[in-house]
Amino acid sequence: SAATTADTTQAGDDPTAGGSGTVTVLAAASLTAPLTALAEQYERDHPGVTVRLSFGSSTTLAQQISEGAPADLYASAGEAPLSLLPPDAAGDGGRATIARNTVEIATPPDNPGAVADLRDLGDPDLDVVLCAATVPCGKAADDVLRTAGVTAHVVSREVDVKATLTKVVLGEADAALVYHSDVVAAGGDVRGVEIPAADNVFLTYPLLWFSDDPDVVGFADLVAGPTGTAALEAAGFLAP
Amino acid sequence: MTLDARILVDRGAVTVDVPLAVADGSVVAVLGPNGAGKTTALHALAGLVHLRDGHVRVDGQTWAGPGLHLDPAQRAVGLLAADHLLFPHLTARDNVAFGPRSRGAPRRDAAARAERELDALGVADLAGRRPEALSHGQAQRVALARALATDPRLLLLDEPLSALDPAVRPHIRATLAARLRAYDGVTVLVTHDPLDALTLADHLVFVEDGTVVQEGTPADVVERPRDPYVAHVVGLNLYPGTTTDGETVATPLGPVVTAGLGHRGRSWVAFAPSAVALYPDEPHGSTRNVWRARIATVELVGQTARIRLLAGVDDVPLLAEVTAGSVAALRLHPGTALWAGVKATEVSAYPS
Amino acid sequence: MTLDARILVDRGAVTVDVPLAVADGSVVAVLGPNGAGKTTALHALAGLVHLRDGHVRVDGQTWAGPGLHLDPAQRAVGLLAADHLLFPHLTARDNVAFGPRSRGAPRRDAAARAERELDALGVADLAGRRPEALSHGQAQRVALARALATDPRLLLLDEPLSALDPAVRPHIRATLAARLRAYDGVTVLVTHDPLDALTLADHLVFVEDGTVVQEGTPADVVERPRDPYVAHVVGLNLYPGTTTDGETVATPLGPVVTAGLGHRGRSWVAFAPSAVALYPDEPHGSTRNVWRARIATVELVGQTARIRLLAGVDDVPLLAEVTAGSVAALRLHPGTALWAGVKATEVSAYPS
Amino acid sequence: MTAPAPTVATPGAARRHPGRSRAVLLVPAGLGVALVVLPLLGLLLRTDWGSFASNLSAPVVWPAIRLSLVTTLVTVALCFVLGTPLAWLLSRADGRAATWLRAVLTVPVVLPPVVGGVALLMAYGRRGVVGAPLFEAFGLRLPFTPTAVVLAQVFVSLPFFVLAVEGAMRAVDARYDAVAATLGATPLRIFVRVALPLAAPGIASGAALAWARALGEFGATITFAGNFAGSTQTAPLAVYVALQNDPQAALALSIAMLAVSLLVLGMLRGRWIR
Amino acid sequence: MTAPAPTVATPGAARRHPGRSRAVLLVPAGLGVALVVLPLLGLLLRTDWGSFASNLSAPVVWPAIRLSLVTTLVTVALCFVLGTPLAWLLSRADGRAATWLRAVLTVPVVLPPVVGGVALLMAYGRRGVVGAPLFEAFGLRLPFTPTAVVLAQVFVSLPFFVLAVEGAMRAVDARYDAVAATLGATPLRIFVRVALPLAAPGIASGAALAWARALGEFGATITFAGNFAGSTQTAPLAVYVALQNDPQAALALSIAMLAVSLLVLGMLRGRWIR
Ligand SMILES: Nc1ncnc2c1ncn2[C@@H]1O[C@H](COP(=O)(O)OP(=O)(O)OP(=O)(O)O)[C@@H](O)[C@H]1O
Ligand SMILES: Nc1ncnc2c1ncn2[C@@H]1O[C@H](COP(=O)(O)OP(=O)(O)OP(=O)(O)O)[C@@H](O)[C@H]1O
Ligand SMILES: [Mg+2]
Ligand SMILES: [Mg+2]
Repeated sequence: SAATTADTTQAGDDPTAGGSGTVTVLAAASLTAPLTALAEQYERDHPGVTVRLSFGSSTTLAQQISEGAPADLYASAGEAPLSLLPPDAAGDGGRATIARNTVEIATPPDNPGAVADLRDLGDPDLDVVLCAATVPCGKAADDVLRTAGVTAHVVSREVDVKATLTKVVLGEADAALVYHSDVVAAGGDVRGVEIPAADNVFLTYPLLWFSDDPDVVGFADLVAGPTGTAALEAAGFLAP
Repeated sequence: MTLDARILVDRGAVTVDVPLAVADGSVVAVLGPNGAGKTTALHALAGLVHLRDGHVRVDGQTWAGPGLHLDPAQRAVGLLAADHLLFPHLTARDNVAFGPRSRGAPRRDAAARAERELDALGVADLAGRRPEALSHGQAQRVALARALATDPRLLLLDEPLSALDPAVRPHIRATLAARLRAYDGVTVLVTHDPLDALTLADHLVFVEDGTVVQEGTPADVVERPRDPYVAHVVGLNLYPGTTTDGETVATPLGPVVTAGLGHRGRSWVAFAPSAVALYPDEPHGSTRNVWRARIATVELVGQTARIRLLAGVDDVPLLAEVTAGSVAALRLHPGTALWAGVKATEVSAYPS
Repeated sequence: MTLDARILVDRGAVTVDVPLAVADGSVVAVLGPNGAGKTTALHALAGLVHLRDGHVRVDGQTWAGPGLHLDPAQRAVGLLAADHLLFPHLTARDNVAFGPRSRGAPRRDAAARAERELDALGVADLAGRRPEALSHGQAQRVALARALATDPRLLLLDEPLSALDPAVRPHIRATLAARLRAYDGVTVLVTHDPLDALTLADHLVFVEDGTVVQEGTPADVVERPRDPYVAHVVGLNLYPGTTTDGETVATPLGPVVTAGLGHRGRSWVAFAPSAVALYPDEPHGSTRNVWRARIATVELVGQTARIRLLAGVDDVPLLAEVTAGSVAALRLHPGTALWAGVKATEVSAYPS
Repeated sequence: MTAPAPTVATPGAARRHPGRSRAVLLVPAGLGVALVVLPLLGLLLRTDWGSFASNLSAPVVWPAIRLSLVTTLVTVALCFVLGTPLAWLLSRADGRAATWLRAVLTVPVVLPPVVGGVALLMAYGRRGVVGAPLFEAFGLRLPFTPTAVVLAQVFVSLPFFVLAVEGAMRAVDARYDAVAATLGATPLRIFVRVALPLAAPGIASGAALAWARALGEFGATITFAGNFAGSTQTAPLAVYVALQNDPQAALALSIAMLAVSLLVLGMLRGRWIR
Repeated sequence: MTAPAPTVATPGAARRHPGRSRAVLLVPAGLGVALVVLPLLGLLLRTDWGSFASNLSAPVVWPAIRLSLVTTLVTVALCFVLGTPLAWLLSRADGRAATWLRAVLTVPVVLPPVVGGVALLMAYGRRGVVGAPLFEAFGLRLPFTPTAVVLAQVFVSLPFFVLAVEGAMRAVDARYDAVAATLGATPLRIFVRVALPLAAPGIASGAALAWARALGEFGATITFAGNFAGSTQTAPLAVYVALQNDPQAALALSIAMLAVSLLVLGMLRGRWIR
């Protein structure tokens, strides 16, 4: 288990303990479904090992790590939050890219605005919501729109993807730019309208681990390996 | 404007059951020992307490009855509660003006009215003060002014003069008497002071343990008390007894010879404390009623002394009033054994 | 155990300035008109009000003085406030036991003590009730029990008997008198009732407008009032005047012939209301002091009547006391013009 | 009636340990203060004061703070207008209905803020229970407008206001109501002239609490009103957005918010709220 | 003293419009209730009741609710122990210091919860002002433990508790303190035997408010304590996680939370809190 944490006397329930058989993973909220499944699989395959997962905003997680949070692995949405990590965070660990994501237009299931492609977002009768410019999905949306030369009729810049998606799910907005994986996760609540690869941009999901503990490396290998890629693809992510 | 009520309220151990029938412009005084139910009756009239049974009718209009209970605001009563309850955030003037304003008077009229009411009770100079800056007696006068300022159809006063100093009390009492005489509503007054009751009321109601023990005009009550508490309040010695000859009544004190009462059977015997004469030795004169007695307490009140005695074979309480001078002359002090006498002509007796 | 205090407090328009020096086991009664500063003085002794100047020393120990103010809890006083302030969440028993418990008594002792105190004041049967279920007079007795239960070094009673009914009042007064006699602390008693003051106190202090106008033993005060308010309270007619011959004193009422006073200059003239005789026509007898008078009010109190007159050329107030019978016989009612007379032997005069 | 035997007096017993007794209270009170103050201190210590001024001069900062001040002011006013009568009626009601109403009013406090925002959308959104008819009849749309910000803030603050004021009004002696009623005052007059002034300190406290809660409101606002600089981006939203890529800027903005609220509360409390 | 001339009586004037006057109060009160209740109704109407039960049977649900109940209970107990003495001292203090202390205590309410979490990390984190010495001396680490959940909840709830209780205690007539003092009671005894029982209804309300606030707490918890299922994932955090890929499950969980809190508050209020 985690060699970065000093004491090994505690075990069991306490996720802060670096006790034998516990792997602590801090991961971006959008990875909830695939990582939960992978963790269960790893625990099944390695009896006695517990994988503890904490999902949150990538930036918050990075901040927690820099404040001394006990983390063995960190999976972020995008590269930007990594800048918040302390320079020495990587320690004895390593890093891999586990997935990519691509931007997609989400509309309510009945698509009341009859959105067919990016150019429709400029229609002043349509209400479009995007993520805030400071979060990865907002940056990506801005890039996509700039590339396509479209000035969308934006009514709100939401603080995260879920808030953006909620507006579409509840019919407040006619369209939003979100990630493909979010459209997949929302199931039948939204309809996705794909954006041609030429106009599109990609977000990468780096995975960092901070120790050379066999279980930590083992779990990292599982996630970065073919099983992980398959699980992530099932959740709507693209292979790295 | 008449009040016709029967107040039936349960109060823990006590059940208050007081019928009241009062005619236009009359003042009824309700008296009785602590815990008798006087305040309860008043609050029931005001609508602050719900009746278990009975009714309250004013001018033929029913305020409370079976299944009916008008709220205080719908009753047009003026209530002076025993703990005066002045609004702490309003000045004395605004407290008094609150009633007229609530009943629709313009601001200036209400303020003028308040000033007049306060002036009549001698507290005009306190008009601008908050209740917290008033003394006990001052607050009581302001509260009285507030109750009077609404011209209510039913004015309810709970011990309105209890905190006043003895010098100002007669003035306030006289002012209040004049107001109540000029007023055509009904006033119900609760008091412990017989002087208030006798001066202000047309009718007295004595309540004990929730029930009426005697009622009548002040003159009637003063002359013929029919209850030990009433006798105490009006300042008479009172004993129950029976007579077979219409002249001598057998009482707990012993046989009492009276001026004659033309009645046989159960009777009351009453005489004033000032009619009781005290003798160091057994007297042999015209006084027909003489008992052995022992002094329990001596109270000097100004120029007179009130002597509480235990008299007769059974140590029955007896009150005597003598001059302060005789206390010294006869060396009266607790424990002294002596003789007490009352002339037959001073004793009044009447059927019970 | 002695109290030595000079209380100097500003209260809006009134500056209270009352010196008090009381010896072991004594009871001082403070009397005075509403708003005189009695309650203020009491609260200053308890530590609820800060002194502007002066001091409070008990047994040589300073409780308050320049730059010093002990909190109430540090003073070992027992206070009965005018609005009794029983703890609403505690039963009568627990209210009374609160003091002993606070001073370290075991629970059972405190409860037993409370029962005894309540019993002594005739409210033992109410021990289990909350204050909200007590009548006014019952609550006052419980509050008195609570103040007595702490055995304080300084017992402060603000109108302790004002809400009691007239029948129970003498008993409570006697009980209190016995308690205070047995007690070696100092008691300061504020009251409006002269009977309370005369029965309970060794020393009377009359306060008016914040300052002491007269003080002395009850006998001294009753005999020689030196202030109109004091005279009113002890029930005497009092007039200031000057004499040049030591016999006749020139007063606002007119010249008053006295029994002689061996003094020249400013004097007081006093006589009892019962010494005033009323005549429908000008009397020509031995009575040397006779004035024209007009009746202002007539008050019947039990068997006697109190007649307030305006007498002399300047309509000076004069109080007369006659029997109820003479009211009818002389047809006395407000407005009646008549003559009032006082025998010179009934008039006492003394230097002012 | 028997005179109770005087028991042994224990003069001075009261003076035993007033100091120690006070300490028993001071220790937990001090701990409570520390618990709240230490994190604030931590915030101050870790702030990069060098770049503080430049962080505060970012173009989004002032519009956000202005919007926050305006909307929270409106929110407090609405809380007062809607909440005070409600609190009064509750304080004088005793039935089971009042009990449950009180509980229902507490529920928005429990709701995780984001869920609160979703609930608001479901009620007042374009397809909401109330919002759909409004939109169809008048073309009126609440989300993404400053009105929505106010609505979200009222939704989260009103319960605090009502519950605080209800407590204060219940503490007002009901006998004053009764006296006012016997003097002929209508319920409205009793409310305005008796209950309001007597509960004034409690109302002021409740308003301070509601204002603070509205000022810090984040989750319901972002979900219901969106986040558009200048029209719906309040200070907490600006903080959150900044937190995503420049934590120091976010800290600076938070500290500015705290300073503003501390000043407002300190000054108002000193003067009116006590 | 002159007797005032009797003015014309206006009998029955009081009876003019008691009904209309009450309506003037009922309308805003009703609006206030509607504002709070409509969104809750919206939530209920839009919930997929078909899958409600299955949504609630997810394995994370019960541990989350249990953790929420346990930690909020501890939080309320801590609020009571630390907050009541603090509220009492504040309610009896009058100086400028008390004024500012009151304002400082209101500040955590203003802080956006996520920033509150950051502040907590900065104070009690391994590198925090208090946390660092604690860690070095005892190897004690607070963040990411159930203790941290409680700490975060106390940080956000204590201000509400203290301010509500202070209001209630200020409403307790100070003359009762004085009477108790003259009877020889020490400050501690006055607090325990007089102030506490007399302020009991206010304390109960404050506790209900603090409990509700703690139960809904999200931002500070996820930042300071993390989001570990079973040890720091409280119900609102579970709602957040569910929201990521199954909004209906999130709604179901929220409604379960509301039902639990409504029941607890309704029952307790009916019995003790009024
Ligand atoms: N809420 C209550 N619950 C139970 N008993 C009560 C309640 N209120 C009053 N009582 C009792 O009812 C009786 C009547 O009380 P009330 O206040 O009417 O007496 P009162 O005649 O006004 O006495 P006082 O002269 O002392 O003011 C008393 O014995 C009192 O103890
Ligand atoms: N807080 C205050 N501010 C200003 N004036 C006050 C304040 N409290 C009392 N007073 C005034 O001080 C004077 C003394 O009040 P105090 O209560 O001591 O009178 P008292 O002698 O007890 O009268 P009472 O017999 O009516 O109880 C009164 O004139 C009163 O109006
Ligand atoms: Mg009474
Ligand atoms: Mg007084």
